[in-house]
Amino acid sequence: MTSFPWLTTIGLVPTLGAVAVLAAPKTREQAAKSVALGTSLLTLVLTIVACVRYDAGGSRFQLVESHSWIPAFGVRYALGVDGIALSLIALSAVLVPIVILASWWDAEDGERSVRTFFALILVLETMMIGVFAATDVFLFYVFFEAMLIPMYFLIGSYGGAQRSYAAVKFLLYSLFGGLLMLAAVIGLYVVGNQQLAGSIGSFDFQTLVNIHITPGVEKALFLGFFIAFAIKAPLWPFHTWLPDAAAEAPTGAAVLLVGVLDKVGTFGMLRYCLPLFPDASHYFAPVVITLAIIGIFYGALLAMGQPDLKRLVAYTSVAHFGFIALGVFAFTSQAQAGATLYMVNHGFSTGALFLLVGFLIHRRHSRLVGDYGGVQQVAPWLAGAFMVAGLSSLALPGLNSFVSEFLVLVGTFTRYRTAAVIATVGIVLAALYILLVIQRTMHGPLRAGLEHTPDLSLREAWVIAPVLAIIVALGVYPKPLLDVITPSVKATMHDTGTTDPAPKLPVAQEGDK
Amino acid sequence: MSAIVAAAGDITAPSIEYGALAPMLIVFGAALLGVLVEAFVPVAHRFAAQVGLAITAIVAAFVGVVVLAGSHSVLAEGAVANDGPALFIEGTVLALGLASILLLAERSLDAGGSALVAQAAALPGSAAERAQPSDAVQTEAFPLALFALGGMMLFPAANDLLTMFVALEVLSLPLYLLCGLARRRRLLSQEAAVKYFLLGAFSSAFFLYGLALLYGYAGTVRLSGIADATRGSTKSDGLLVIGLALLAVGLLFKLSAVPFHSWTPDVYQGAPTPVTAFMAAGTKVAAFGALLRVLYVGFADVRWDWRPMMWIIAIATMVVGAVLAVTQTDIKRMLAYSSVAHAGFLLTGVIAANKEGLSGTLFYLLAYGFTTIGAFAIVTLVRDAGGEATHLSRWQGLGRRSPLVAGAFAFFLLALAGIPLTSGFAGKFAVFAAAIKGGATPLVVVGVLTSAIAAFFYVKVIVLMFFSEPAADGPTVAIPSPFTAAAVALGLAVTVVLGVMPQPLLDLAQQAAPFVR
Amino acid sequence: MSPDWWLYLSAALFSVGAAGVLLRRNAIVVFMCVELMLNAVNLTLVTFSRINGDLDGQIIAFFVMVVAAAEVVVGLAIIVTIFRTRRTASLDEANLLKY
Amino acid sequence: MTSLTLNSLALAASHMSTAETVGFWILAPIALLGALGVIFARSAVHAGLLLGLVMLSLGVVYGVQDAQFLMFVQLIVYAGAVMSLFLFVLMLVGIDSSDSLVETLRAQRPLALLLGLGFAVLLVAGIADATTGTTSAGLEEANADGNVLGLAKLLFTRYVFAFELTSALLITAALGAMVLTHREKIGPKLTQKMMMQERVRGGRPSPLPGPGVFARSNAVGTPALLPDGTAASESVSPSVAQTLAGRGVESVVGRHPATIDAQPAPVEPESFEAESFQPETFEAEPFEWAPSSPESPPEPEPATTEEDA
Repeated sequence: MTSFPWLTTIGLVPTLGAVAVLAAPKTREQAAKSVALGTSLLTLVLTIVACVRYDAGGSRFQLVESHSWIPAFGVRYALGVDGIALSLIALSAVLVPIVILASWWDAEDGERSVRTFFALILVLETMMIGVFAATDVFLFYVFFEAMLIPMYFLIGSYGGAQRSYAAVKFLLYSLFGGLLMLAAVIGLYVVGNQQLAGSIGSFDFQTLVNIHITPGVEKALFLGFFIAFAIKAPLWPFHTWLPDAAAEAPTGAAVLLVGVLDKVGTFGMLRYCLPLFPDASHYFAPVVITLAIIGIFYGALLAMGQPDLKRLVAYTSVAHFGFIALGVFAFTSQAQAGATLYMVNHGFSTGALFLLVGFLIHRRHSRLVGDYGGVQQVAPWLAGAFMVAGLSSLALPGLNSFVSEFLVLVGTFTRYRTAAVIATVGIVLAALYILLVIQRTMHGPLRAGLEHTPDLSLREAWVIAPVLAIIVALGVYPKPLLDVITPSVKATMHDTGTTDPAPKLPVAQEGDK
Repeated sequence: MSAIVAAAGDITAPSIEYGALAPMLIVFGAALLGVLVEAFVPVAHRFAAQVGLAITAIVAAFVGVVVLAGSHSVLAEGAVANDGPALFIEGTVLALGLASILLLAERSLDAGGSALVAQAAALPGSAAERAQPSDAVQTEAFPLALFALGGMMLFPAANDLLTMFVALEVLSLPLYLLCGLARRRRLLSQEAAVKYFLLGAFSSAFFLYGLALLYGYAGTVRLSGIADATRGSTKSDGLLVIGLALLAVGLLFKLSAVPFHSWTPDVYQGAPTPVTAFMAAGTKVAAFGALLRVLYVGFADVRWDWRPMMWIIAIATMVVGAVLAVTQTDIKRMLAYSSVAHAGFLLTGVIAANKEGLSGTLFYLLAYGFTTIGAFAIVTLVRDAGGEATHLSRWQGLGRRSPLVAGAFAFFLLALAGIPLTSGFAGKFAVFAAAIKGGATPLVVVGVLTSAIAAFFYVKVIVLMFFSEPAADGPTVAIPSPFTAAAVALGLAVTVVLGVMPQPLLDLAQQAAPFVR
Repeated sequence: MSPDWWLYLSAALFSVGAAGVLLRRNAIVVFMCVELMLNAVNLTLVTFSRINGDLDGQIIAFFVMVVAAAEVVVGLAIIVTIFRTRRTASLDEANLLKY
Repeated sequence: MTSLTLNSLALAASHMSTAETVGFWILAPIALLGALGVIFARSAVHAGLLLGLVMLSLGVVYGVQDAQFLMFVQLIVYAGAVMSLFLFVLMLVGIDSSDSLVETLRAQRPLALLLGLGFAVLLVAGIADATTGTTSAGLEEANADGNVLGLAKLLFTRYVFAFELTSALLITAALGAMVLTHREKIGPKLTQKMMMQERVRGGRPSPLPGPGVFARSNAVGTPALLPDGTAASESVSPSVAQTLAGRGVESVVGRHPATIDAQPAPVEPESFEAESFQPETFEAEPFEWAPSSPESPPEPEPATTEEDA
């Protein structure tokens, strides 16, 4: 490929920015922040350009780059995006400048280096873009693991009171999953090596999709990958690190953690587990769907009883990831497209919730739901934004999540009816926990101590406005995004050797659930 | 009388290829010169002379290894193999030796001077010891280190078991002595020396008994001869199996595999840290080289006899090393147990018993050696009034005090944990891939699980350094002289480069792969 | 009766030496037991030399003696040093390094 | 040469000759009992002497087995030099350093014995399995030019590199022994005049009383008696007193506590410390050497001293 290396550039810019931020003298910290924001905006612009260059109807992987890296293992530095990866890269590129702006004063307690904080976020952006853009399984694994390190330091150094515990828990869970995946990656390599006689083996995604694996080995390898992704996603019962990590992480890091990093898990299931191990995926699908449904209810129920705002949002995410996993393993193009869309939507809606919760906590210095009440009276804009984000999270029609949730459930219904019906109940629970928290914090009598709560500042408004705009836009007109996603999902379906079941019931019938 | 003379005339002069043996001979020669330096150079100039001599010799020997690269022959009447793996390990050991000499040459960290004792013969706490000038150093350590280095070079290159045994002793005896030469905590250091010595002698007796039984089995101690004897033999395997098992005990002791690891934490903790670094890196590399040669050259055809046993040992080594490391509170002991765990990971590469296993193990050895030396070099930097502050609790909040040093240490730990983009990851990948290919998948699963356990204690230290509040009377980080700084930089550079760009070295290890028979 | 009997003797001596290393707590006696093991090895080598009909075994035994002599010097020097520091050579008291 | 006479002992064919069988049944029990004695003897010196016995009997075994050169090396180097070194060090360290009866690890002794026994059974079984029925080739051919010449041929051809290598070992050993025991003189050498001045100014120009003077015994541990009948503790070398105390022997000086309190500190000029092989050099060190944990705070001493002193 002689064309301009868009993906490398997009990935490299934040790292260069991080170096610049770190190199800034201690006295020019504010300037360093601006550099960080500028870098992330530049990345966003480049990503938009890349999106424009992407041809939704074109070949499966576009903007491809491929260079030999470690020939001894057959490892290549191979990047490329399909619709799924591109939309997630876009999600990261949009969220990072927002997070930087939102965290503008978060690292200012004087004890920790401000520059390091922003540099870590930028490095994290590089890793996130890399993990989505990699088309070499080894390269994917490298980014998958390396991504942990900046997040680990973000949580551990800048987090709340229990930060060190949360950071270690986060890292160990992820490392454990990652190491299992490493075993599977090596196994996949060896299997591929035996099949591709004459070459040194390969990690190229598209090559590996075409190899045939004996069923027993395939199941073992699937489990290696799947458990890593399930920990990352996080799927019940591998989720226990998430509430701790998300609650202790600084707001910005929490947004990126839940909004983007965890998507790597579901992305991996869709992009790697299914095409690489189609038979095993089918074999395990009932188990995964069961876990996903348990997750939907478990997350919802725990969110309802959760007194800690940040943990509450984290538990809602567990429920949402249940929906995404359900969609991925439903093996219909509708459900998978819905799941992909859900990943993007969840990034924005949960991101918005974390940001707003962060703003609230910044005002009251408490994470407890019980310390809030009647915020609407003193900060109507904040309350309004919270309302919109919350409604998006419960998938109100007209807002983004509705489209994706609907697609997931419809797609699941055509194959797994019972599961879809049960999952639908989860939506009711989602409505309950979101409305409950809005009622408790925003409405009712004003709590003592909240009298002088300021409304959204200009910076905060700038932070939250774009997110809310996107939430509404994707709810009203998701077509462009779906157009990008659907062909890629179809290609994935093709890899798994599955076709959509012929609809036996008119779609409209499920629509009125 | 005349008959004897006539008969003596029958002996044809042996041919010794001095050119091809040059790297080893340079190191041994420099060690001899070092002894002469002790005798003839005035005290004031001895230190500089020894350091200069050692560094020059190591660099010259390294050049020699580079020049010899690609040779594939048997030297000195069949005693020494001059093949790819031998030269690869010789080069590795020389580079690690250079880094260790640099650490030994450090004198500016401590008010007391070097890490080495001023006068080993002066009793601790006695008037005679107090009378020592503060810049005095037992400079004999340098020739001793060179002798050990020479032994480490020969150990994996020995083509018969007798030469291997003598090399084992040549590398061990100076290390026993060096262990006892710590400047501070001298009793601890001397106890480490006694323990290391007694257990080392014990294990070399096993090695010897194995050698004797194999001699009885094969009628020769040459590895190729043993290989010939095992091939198509109708003899009962009793001697062969017992002999190999006993031989393996001696080798496994040196590379601290469970259950022959009990000396490792004590000795690593008690020895002067530069010596610990030298042992942890150099001895392990050399011993694995020897193990590879013994198993791949002498016993390749009876691999079904030794693989089951090695499976058990590898699993035990990984599990015990990783689990016990978690409970340690001393940084040197923790690194010692981590080295035990790494011996287990390396053994998975040995068990693969294929070409990939050999090249992967060679790569891992080099990667691990430099990371370990770097980590121990940093341990020498963190000091308080009592010398090195090795208790883990003293490292609290080090990341705040001196982010650079703590960052470098964290990086070494991440490399030991096998995080991608570090050399440790590439090495682990290489040996695990070889092991799966060699049919040892369960072993790799155990390896991966223990890696997760191991990651726990590496991460624990990082947490301690970065996320804890520094203690008020915490240790200071000494400003290293260029010597230690160079050793740390070398470790860092190799760890990064091999993590990002492992290909050139993998190529080298692959080219080195076949052993000469 | 065949020369094997010498091999059994050496196996017995080696085992006794090994047991002694584990049994005794005095550093010097432990070291003596190691020497006993080396002597047993030498007996094996000499016997195998006769069984195999070549002198390699005797040469190896000779090397073992040379190496053992060097080892004895180093070992005793270390033991003397720690004794002077510690005034006892019992391994039990060498307990600063705990397992 | 002796080889002739010994060769006649061993008509080594596939089976032992009668003479060798007799030799076996004499030497093997001696060696085995000696070995068992080494590990069970309470006193280290007894263990050493028994080890010497094992070595001597093995030397004879070598002779029986056509290894004349090794026999002499064994007798001279091993049983002679090495064992003397052992005994010498034992004496230096203190002959009383018998094993403590305290077991640090419970059941270690039975376990060690069991392991040793099991190991022996394993070895014997393995060897028996492998060697029964094998015939011995004998060494007549190899020793045709004489044992020494045969060995020399091998030593200087096939094993020449290992032979050269042992020089490194021997140098290491010499260097190591020197490092650990030889102390370089720092400071000026004392002249006779200086020593004389020191003695006169030291408060006691006259020689110390000899032990045993007017006492009931003339042992070195028995203090001299002063005219008033009390013991002169300074007449007993502090090293002797300390050694006895270290062995748990009730100090002879200790019988006269009243006089001890009155005693001036024994004059022990530092400058008289000569080579380390003189007992005084180390015995004169304070015996307050309680094992302390390595974490104990360092004493305020110069930088070169160790922390746990």
